[in-house]
Amino acid sequence: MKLGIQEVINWLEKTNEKIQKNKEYLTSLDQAIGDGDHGINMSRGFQEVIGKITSTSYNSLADLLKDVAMTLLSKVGGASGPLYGTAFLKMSMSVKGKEAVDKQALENALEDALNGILQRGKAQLGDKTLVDVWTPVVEFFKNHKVIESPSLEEVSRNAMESTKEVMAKKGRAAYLKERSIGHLDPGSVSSYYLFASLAEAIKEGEE
Amino acid sequence: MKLGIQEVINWLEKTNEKIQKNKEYLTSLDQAIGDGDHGINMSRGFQEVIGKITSTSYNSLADLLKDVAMTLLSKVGGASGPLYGTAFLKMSMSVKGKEAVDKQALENALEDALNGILQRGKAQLGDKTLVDVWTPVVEFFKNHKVIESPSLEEVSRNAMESTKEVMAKKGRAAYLKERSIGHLDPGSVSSYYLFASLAEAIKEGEE
Amino acid sequence: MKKIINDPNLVVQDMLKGLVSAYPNSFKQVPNTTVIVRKDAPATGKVGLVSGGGSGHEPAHAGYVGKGMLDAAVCGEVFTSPTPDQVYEAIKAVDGGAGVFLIIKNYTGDVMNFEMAAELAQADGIEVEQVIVNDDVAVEDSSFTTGRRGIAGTIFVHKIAGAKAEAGGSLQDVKTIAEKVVANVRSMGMALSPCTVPAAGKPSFELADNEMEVGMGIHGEPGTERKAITTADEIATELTQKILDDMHLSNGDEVAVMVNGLGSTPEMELYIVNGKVNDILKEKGINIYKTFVGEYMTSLEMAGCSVTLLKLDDELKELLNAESQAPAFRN
Amino acid sequence: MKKIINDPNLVVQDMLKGLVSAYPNSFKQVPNTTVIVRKDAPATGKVGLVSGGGSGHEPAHAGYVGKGMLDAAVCGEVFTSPTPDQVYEAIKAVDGGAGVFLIIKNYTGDVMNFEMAAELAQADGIEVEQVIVNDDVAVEDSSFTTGRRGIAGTIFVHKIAGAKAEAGGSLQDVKTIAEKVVANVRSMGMALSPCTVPAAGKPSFELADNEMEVGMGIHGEPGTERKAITTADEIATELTQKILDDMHLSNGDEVAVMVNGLGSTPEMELYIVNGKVNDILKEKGINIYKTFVGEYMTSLEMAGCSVTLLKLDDELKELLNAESQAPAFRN
Ligand SMILES: Nc1ncnc2c1ncn2[C@@H]1O[C@H](COP(=O)(O)OP(=O)(O)O)[C@@H](O)[C@H]1O
Ligand SMILES: Nc1ncnc2c1ncn2[C@@H]1O[C@H](COP(=O)(O)OP(=O)(O)O)[C@@H](O)[C@H]1O
Ligand SMILES: [Mg+2]
Ligand SMILES: [Mg+2]
Ligand SMILES: [Mg+2]
Ligand SMILES: [Mg+2]
Repeated sequence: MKLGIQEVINWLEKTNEKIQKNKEYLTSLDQAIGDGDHGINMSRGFQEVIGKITSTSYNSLADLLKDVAMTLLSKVGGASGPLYGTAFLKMSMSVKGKEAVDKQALENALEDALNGILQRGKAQLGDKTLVDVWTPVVEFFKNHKVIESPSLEEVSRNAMESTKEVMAKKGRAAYLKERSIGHLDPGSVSSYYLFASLAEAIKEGEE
Repeated sequence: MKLGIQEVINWLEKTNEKIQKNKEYLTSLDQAIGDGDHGINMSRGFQEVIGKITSTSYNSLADLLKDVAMTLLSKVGGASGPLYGTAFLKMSMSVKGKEAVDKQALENALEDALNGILQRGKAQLGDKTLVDVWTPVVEFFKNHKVIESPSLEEVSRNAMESTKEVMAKKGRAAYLKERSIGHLDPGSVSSYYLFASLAEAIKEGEE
Repeated sequence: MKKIINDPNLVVQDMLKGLVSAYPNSFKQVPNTTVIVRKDAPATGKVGLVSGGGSGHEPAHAGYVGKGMLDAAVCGEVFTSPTPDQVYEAIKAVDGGAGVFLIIKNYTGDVMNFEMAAELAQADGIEVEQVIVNDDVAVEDSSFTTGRRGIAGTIFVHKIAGAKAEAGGSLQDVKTIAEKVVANVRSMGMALSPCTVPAAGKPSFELADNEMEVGMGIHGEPGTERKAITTADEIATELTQKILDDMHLSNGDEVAVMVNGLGSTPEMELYIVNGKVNDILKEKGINIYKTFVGEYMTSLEMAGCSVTLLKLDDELKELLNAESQAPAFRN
Repeated sequence: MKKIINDPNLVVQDMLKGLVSAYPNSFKQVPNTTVIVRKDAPATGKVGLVSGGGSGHEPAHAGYVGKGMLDAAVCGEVFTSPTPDQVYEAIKAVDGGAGVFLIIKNYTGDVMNFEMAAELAQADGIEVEQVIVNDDVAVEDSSFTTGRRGIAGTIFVHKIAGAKAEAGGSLQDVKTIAEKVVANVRSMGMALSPCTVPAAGKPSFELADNEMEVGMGIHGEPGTERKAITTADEIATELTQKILDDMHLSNGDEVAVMVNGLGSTPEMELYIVNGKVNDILKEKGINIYKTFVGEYMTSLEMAGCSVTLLKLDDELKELLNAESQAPAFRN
């Protein structure tokens, strides 16, 4: 596996497509247990990301990921903005000096990103936040020598679906306590789109 | 024909019954071309009138009618309060010293009342106000030696119905201009209840 | 009907209780009436200012009672002009020997009830004068009909006449300045949704999801035109243009602007409208001296707004800027 | 969705334009941002106060910018906390050398975005302190979760910390007094109807005709309980009691009361609620020092209200009474 600048752009474009297509779905998930802006926030942010990275030429992966981070930070807002922003900022730092990432470098970058999310948001696994998707994905990378795209997609999908039956302890949904059970966590769904897209980008990169 | 204190109380009680029964109807007429309070206003006012006159004993018709006037003035509000209040005040003044009214005295009282309404409200016949009911009723008294109850009811009903096809020039309905056409004038409907009840009271007084 | 109320027939009484307990140092209620007066009323030697009308327009009119504005507000039933006996009580309560001035919105009911009260007070020897506010350009100004309605522009009459009275103006001075405001103030409104009178229990009119009502009154009366809802910019343009057509303002004239919410329109939307009103006036070279954005004259929970323009001169500017201690208009 | 807007995605931008043009002598907008600052910012030697959050809560927070209250308000997208770069711009714009104080409502997003901005400013050598407001007793105060939300009680923090800064208080003084307000302020709200975020186009939740939502947030988040709608007196009792259960006020204590409308609740209803809140407090021997009834912290066009109690001492009273020139809080 090898992801260079083109492959990362492909990853982000796929993510953007899924987010734009599911903007209303994400918003309706957030209306059920949050404040109904997650789709709007992610759609605005990723649209800007694509605008930025497709109009800039990059020599380094770190620069690309830093632009993604800064765009998300300054355009998404809410809780998800600083979290996704921090995640990409950590990834950018993690890949500094590299022209492309192999499996190990990607694993390190994702782990750094997860740690950034945990530090920034102070959520724990099981709090019904996007941490519940990022954690098993990072685990999956750690436990497998080779990343099979379908498995990555499956792991992130299962993780996303698992947020339905738990009670929220962080984010707005936490105010609902028991009433948050039975609803998917919107941020976990957007994170699922991110990893499902990563799986596709990995697969296409190998073809 | 002779209306004494008992007969006038009977008249007012019948009026009150019709108003209470049609409170929502009057309000919905006023919602169509006014501000939707005519039923509420008339219902509140006449309820107080009945409370007042049934808990007081009267020696004079003028005192009875003055209490009706003052109660309507202080409880109805809006445009209809001062108009009905003025009407009963003028009737009270007109019957001063009388224990009962015959046809001529009633005719004089109603004419004085109409003049009071015209002075206070400055409306003209055809402006789509309760003047459009009071005017033909007073005319009817003037043109007939004997008042037949069914005819009185019919005259006032036709007059009330005639307000439907005219354009309002006074009252809130006037703001609607052409759009006021096709709706009954609420104050004309409450005035119709007053005269239909008068017709009944006259008939019962003769039985 | 969804409302935070107790008995729908007692909303005015309940409201007055909450109002007086909110401002115990500023307000008192004349016992057994629906009249709110300044705690220090009557102010000896000062012209007493009385306004009022149906309830449901809060903060109008009790919110404008205070030093520099009204001395009393008479609160009728919801959307129903108060009765003469109540207005009469208000006049008596604020008469400090210099006469009492009535600010009446031009509705048949208000005019008749206030005039009957004035007759009662005059019979007692109290000098009473009045002004009738008719700022709503939605309605044709014809002497054959009831004429124009009084809407949000009334607040400027309260403010300016109130400042004149506070400054020691005579009853005639107050009347003169009030008439000047009325001559120079114009408003126009629109609604996106109706309101429900508590005792009626159902909305005053119905509007489809894509419709708006232009030129409606502040009592749930239907407007002059019903049409498809447009953008904030188009709405602002339509309301402002209708006013300008009637006012003949020229390059260099100065105005006060009021963008008034009718009850349930978010302040955000009022500011959006204000942005466009501003553009239109600037483009015409009209100077905006002061802007008021907020809920000044409402219609229960109606959604919609009105725009008011007041043409100013030095005298009006000074009085507009004078101190006011009324809860709903602090200067 | 019926709204007086232009492009649903540009409502914040359009609002800011109308806001700045309404108060050209008091406000300026930091170019290319959604930051509103006092015209005279930065005030040399004065601690600069910055608050903000998602838009849709107007007059919060830009309406509280002015002498005696905030120096800047950062306006995020509707119900979405503003981004760190915007908050950073606000901090820089109001830094007069005495440090900058951030008033943050306790939402994960606000806390993270403001803290990232603080880190950026601190890297520039600007001293930054903050307080997190969490007055909403609907939510359990647990350290395992996000904790309580910040709602209408935030206005008292703006007012009192603003007065302290205006009086020349140091950054630490301002922080100390702000924390004192937070420790002594509690709120609780309820809604009768949801609101619609313009860019979402549909209501945030649905309520049947006979239902109300108790303990909901100010962003259209569902509340803690949904039940049959009751009377104003019962609603006032429930909200007040929930606050009192958490506050331990005793006979003779003094409080400020705020009855806040969420957007489309007529002022009449707010006063009805206030009447009952007043009765409850009086019955318990709690003295009401000052009452605020109106729209202070809204949720677009949501129908409903919140009650806030602030326990006062002499220091808080003096600061509460100090001058304020903010458009939405004149003192
Ligand atoms: N403390 C946290 N740590 C990690 N993720 C969080 C945290 N708080 C919220 N989130 C995530 O953010 C998502 C909500 O994002 P969004 O709706 O854009 O922001 P907001 O909640 O401010 O409206 C939640 O679904 C959740 O996955
Ligand atoms: N100037 C007037 N002269 C005579 N009747 C009038 C006048 N104005 C209004 N009315 C009558 O009053 C009725 C409305 O009464 P009501 O609804 O109680 O008062 P308001 O119009 O103040 O709400 C109208 O239907 C009309 O018949
Ligand atoms: Mg959200
Ligand atoms: Mg009516
Ligand atoms: Mg009426
Ligand atoms: Mg949000």
